[in-house]
Amino acid sequence: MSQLDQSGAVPAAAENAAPAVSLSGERVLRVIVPLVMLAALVGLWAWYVQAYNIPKYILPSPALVAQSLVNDWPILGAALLVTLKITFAALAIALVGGVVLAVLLVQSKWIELAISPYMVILQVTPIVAIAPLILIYAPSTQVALLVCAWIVAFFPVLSNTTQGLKSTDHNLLNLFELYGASPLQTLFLLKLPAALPYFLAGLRIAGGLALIAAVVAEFAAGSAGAGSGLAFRLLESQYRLNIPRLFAALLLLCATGVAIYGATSLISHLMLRRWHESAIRREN
Amino acid sequence: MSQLDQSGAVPAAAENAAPAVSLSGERVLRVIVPLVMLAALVGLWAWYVQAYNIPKYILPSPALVAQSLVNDWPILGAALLVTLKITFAALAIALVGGVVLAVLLVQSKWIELAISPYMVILQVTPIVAIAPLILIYAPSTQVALLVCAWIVAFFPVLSNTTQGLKSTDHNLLNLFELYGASPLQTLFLLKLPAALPYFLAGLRIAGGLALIAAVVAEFAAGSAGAGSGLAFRLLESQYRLNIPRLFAALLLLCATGVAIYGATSLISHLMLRRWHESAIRREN
Amino acid sequence: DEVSFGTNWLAQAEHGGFYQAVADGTYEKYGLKVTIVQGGPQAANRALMLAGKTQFFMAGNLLEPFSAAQEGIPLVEVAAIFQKEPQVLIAHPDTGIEKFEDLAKLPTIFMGKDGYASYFQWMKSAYPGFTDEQYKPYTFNPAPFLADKQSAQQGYITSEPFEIEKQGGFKPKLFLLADSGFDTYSTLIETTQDYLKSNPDVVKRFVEASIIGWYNYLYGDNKAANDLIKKDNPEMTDEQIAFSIATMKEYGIVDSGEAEKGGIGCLTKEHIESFYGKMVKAGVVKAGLDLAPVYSTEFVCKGVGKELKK
Amino acid sequence: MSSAVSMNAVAPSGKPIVRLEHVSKTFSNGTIALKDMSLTIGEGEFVSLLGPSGCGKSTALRIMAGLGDASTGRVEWPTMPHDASGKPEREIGFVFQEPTLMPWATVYKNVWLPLRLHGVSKAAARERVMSALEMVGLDKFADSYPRELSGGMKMRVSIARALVTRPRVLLMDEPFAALDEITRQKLNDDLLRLWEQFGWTVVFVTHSVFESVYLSSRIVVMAARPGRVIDEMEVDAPHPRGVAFRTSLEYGEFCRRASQSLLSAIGANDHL
Amino acid sequence: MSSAVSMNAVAPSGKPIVRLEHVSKTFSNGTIALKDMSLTIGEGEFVSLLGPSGCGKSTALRIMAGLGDASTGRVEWPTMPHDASGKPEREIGFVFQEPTLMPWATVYKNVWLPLRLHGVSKAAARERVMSALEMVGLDKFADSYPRELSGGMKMRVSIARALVTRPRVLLMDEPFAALDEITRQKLNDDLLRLWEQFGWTVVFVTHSVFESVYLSSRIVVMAARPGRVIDEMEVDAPHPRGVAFRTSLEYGEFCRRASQSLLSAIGANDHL
Ligand SMILES: Nc1ncnc2c1ncn2[C@@H]1O[C@H](COP(=O)(O)OP(=O)(O)OP(=O)(O)O)[C@@H](O)[C@H]1O
Ligand SMILES: Nc1ncnc2c1ncn2[C@@H]1O[C@H](COP(=O)(O)OP(=O)(O)OP(=O)(O)O)[C@@H](O)[C@H]1O
Ligand SMILES: [Mg+2]
Ligand SMILES: [Mg+2]
Repeated sequence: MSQLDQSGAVPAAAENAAPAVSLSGERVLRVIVPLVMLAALVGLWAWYVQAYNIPKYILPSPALVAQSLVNDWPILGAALLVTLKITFAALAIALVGGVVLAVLLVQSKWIELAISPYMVILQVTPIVAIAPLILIYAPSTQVALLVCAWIVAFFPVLSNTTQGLKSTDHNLLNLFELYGASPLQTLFLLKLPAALPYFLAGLRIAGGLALIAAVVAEFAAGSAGAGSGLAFRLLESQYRLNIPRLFAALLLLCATGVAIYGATSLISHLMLRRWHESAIRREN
Repeated sequence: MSQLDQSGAVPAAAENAAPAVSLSGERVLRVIVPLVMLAALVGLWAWYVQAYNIPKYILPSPALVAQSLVNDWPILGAALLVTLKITFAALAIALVGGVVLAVLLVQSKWIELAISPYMVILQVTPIVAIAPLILIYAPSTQVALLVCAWIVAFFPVLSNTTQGLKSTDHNLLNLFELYGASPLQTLFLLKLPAALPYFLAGLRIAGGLALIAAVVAEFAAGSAGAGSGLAFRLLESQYRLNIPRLFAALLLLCATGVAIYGATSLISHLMLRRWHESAIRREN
Repeated sequence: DEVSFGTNWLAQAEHGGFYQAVADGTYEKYGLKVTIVQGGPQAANRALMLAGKTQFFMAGNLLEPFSAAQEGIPLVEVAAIFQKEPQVLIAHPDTGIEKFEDLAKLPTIFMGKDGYASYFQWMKSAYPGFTDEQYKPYTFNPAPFLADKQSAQQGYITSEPFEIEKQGGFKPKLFLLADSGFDTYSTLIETTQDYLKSNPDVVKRFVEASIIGWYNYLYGDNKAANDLIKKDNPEMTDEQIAFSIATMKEYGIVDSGEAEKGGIGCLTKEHIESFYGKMVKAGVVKAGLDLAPVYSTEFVCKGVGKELKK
Repeated sequence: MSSAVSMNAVAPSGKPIVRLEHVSKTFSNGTIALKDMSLTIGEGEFVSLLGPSGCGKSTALRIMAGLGDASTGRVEWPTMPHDASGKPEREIGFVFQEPTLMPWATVYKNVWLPLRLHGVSKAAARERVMSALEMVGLDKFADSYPRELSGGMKMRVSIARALVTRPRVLLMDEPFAALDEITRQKLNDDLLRLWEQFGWTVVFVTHSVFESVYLSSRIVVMAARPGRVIDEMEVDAPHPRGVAFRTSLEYGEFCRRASQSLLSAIGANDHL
Repeated sequence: MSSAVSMNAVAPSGKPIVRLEHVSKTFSNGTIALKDMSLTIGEGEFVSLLGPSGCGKSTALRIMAGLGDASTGRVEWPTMPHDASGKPEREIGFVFQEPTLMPWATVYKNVWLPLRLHGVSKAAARERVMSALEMVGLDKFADSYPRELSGGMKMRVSIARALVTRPRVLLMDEPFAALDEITRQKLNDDLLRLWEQFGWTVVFVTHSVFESVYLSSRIVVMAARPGRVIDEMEVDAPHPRGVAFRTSLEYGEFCRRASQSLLSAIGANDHL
């Protein structure tokens, strides 16, 4: 029956050589463009501080910040580690919590009507206002911290995943129904993959938000001293008027945020590149 | 040539009557289910406070909160108004800013590479750390407030709209290219409508976030005293241990959040109900 | 001259003297048109002063100028309105906490981050038994403290004790840090070194008018000032203001120690150096700082306005 | 596959396997897609639904399969086990009019799906998946993603997916419309062979009069506005059919009659 | 529409309007969809591309239209104005193999699209849109959304969209595959009539040998693996064609030859 397969799937090594080269050229550009942009911005910053003679306690020069970053690394590095731990814990529970809730909400219109207002309430309640309650009822500071972080970070995952789950192609739903798929099978084999592009957009939001969550949670419920994270160091520097260190801490926070964003974007690309419009090149 | 149109598009009044009734039955349920849920939760809360004899400075009873809401309405209502103003301003600029940036990012891979890290930086920078800078450079407190609010709320819109814009069907892109559509036409007639479901999920996140943004901005840059919003009232009640009022303020905040969510969901439904899988009933 | 003065919190009795000087025209008499810019949670009034948007700021305690000296920030303190910082630690009664040292026995102390970074470090060095494990963050809501008898919390002597007593229905134990050895000045008038250099005359007038304002507020008719406070902060009650003034007098917050001799606002080199020594010992600030630029005794301890005290 | 009853029943006889009784379908926008349609399909029959575009063939097929409820009327599967909601359980293969593939899954995984849903592991399914793919000529594309396939290839994957479970009943909605004539002819013959071999029941929507005559034991002609059955026609030529049948006079005559019927189905609306 | 040259040129002569020169297309996954394909289409011709499923017909058509660059080789539109990127400007109508409708727009708005992109307002476009819809028999469905249409109806909307601009060149990728034979025949006749009337150039991908013979002035047969042209055939029957032609011996002969060619196109890969 090979009579019916008519197309060559033979990888054409020779023809592929050219695009491969230009692809790696693209890779290089992918690194260079952001670096050039970064250099330009830092240059602008340095120039501004220099030209307008901005005192260092208002806006320190990049050099000063870099120096403070190096000098204070023992303190800041340790704080970064603490913050990172909370961030990833927050991200993990936000993802799990968000997806599980989304699955629940999509099960039925009634559950959605009954529960979603409370999700919104969780989202909009200022942490600082309910931190005392959390502190009172949480068994440990660690738990309180995670509860706070979760409250801050889960909503985008929930909202996006919900929209994604609902956007499943009706024809495919019919197909699954027809073949007697169980609800779980439909969920795992159909709805969740279909929701991936939405979920991944939510993930990119949640990545940064988890970092914010870690900071906010630390403000509201965290520990200080040796075990304290970047948030504490930040406030402390502000309090101590050590503005270069404040900016160094800020810089670390930003770099972490960008790294997380890069990682989530990469994950997103890897998961979609074989099939989703948003990640494949338009070839025809 | 009517010979070719073969299907009846005549609304069948009689046949439709039944579903219409069940639809309005559904409408009633749509109101009842959340109300029942609300009543249950408030009941639980009242019972818990009563049964475990929780002192009112830890968790006031619903009745107390309601009473405080009524008594303090002159103060809280005014504060709510202030917060609402900031919220809607924040939402508006977050939407506009997010969409415009998303459009920009999608224009080219290079712009995306160059700019998106800074968007992330804006997202993850703790407002409290850069509020002084904003206050120094913003021409007025009002502007500073809006800048803060924008920083908090724009990212979900940006991230989602970007993903949505990128998810445009390649075949339709081909079609537009073929008919010589200008980039602007492609944007307005194709990419933006295609991104709608994503954008609307982002909108639902941004709605709540704008409220948070208003609160955070008020903390960081807002004026206090007579012209202050809910955030300030909240902190102040906390500070004064007027916990019933704290909860009343919290309640207002939550109600506002739920109302905004309801409104954005409604908008979302209205914009998608004719064509998108997520909003239409599965009929075949 | 038009100047503005940024406070560190919402209008309250603790700012009374400044409002008094606005209300009764003392500033005007001194040729000043003063605008008071209220602070608030997370307000950035010091940054505004450093950026030249305001001229004076109300500093919380001496640690701030110490930091400024360390970081080379051109601040200068020109008067110390509060001789004692009104910071207290609050404990439940009947739990065996009788002396300040006893606080070390509690498993939990709710403190703000700045408290942790400053006086708690000093407590660890000055008294035995305090440990980092006791620290829990204070979110300006006393509920967690009220819920846990085995805890203490920080407070401002004029506000939290009042509320705790009202809500909790008991009279809490109060330990004024200043009386236990943490003897920083507080509510200092701060300006920038540049401003001081180019407008010494304005600074002098502002300081003296403020001092007179304080005397009048504490010992004279303060109704006009209180009305101004209530206008800026409608939440403020007469009851609270009266309580605050009484407490300030009872604990000698404003008018005690050096102020009794040199007048309100008095700050001295010896006092500052001695407190600096304690803080160095506690590891809160670096040793060997040159403190000379960050304070000036030029405008105070001259007995200005003492005659107004009754 | 086991309980097949008899071979190539040509007549509408045989025990009825599915029965539509006075089925109407009105969509929520008011379109009446079907009105009072009754149809009985016997076990082992090969029935074609023929009718103009938009007359409700797809709707009828979906309702038969239990997808989308009828507005009025009943659908019955007398001999099939039912689940709680009255839908026939398993043993149905369905080819949708559109390929309906999961874009995130390879061709292999798409075809494996119906087996997977019944708990067959990837390895255990290998032989059946590959032989189904081979039948439609796509065994070399097992690892491709749907977007890398041409229109006709996607449709063939969908056909392979319907065949992989060897279902007793096969509902196919224009499965071969996107295929060239040679491929189509081959698949026609394959389908007929399988039908005879396993005693399947097939309901087959097509636009092609020739195809319907070549394949079916019965042709049901539908008209639109509202969708209904206006003619039925038995094709009582013997099986197996082949080139001989396709070039016979008899075949031509059947085609002529079916075309006539179709024409009148369209004409039925002409005056509207 | 204005600069049409002449009527119904049957020969591959006429000034060339589009020329593929040694075009190859390799997709990024390594599939060679086209290899060294050369083809010249003259102004006023009606050329059918015939070939087995997956042989690269759609790919060739898209490359002709300037969608997706060729990996090697050149595409030229000698007589058409070009934009900066070398794509022929406007005046092309394209029917994709899939309906490719905007789901958020009504049928009317979908058909209006090409006019709208050239600045024609909704009201000004009304007459042309409605007459295009009438031609495909969907004028009553102007306010429906695509999801409310049957498969064939969607495809007809897509055809109406391609016709609404009355383009000089029409590229159609299996436009009638989803339509019943009567509708299809009617649209075939409509298309031929328009072609003659306006002197259009049509490139038409189809799976149906009969259709290609009935419509074309030339048939190009392609084979797969890699996609290439293996045969060309002129259908030098006079126009207008009608029932007479379709029942003529000549027609049968053309069909036989085309089928033969298609068969050999498939056979060309048989030994692989
Ligand atoms: N979801 C829907 N909402 C409203 N109307 C619908 C919907 N689906 C189908 N219809 C209408 O129902 C009628 C029958 O549609 P159906 O898809 O069954 O036609 P069909 O016979 O399969 O046509 P084709 O041969 O073109 O596929 C059509 O008029 C169509 O417009
Ligand atoms: N995006 C793509 N990526 C990789 N391969 C592709 C892609 N699109 C098409 N192909 C391959 O290119 C070949 C030709 O595809 P094309 O769509 O041109 O076929 P076709 O002749 O139109 O077939 P059909 O008649 O089935 O529509 C096929 O083998 C297909 O697998
Ligand atoms: Mg159909
Ligand atoms: Mg094709």
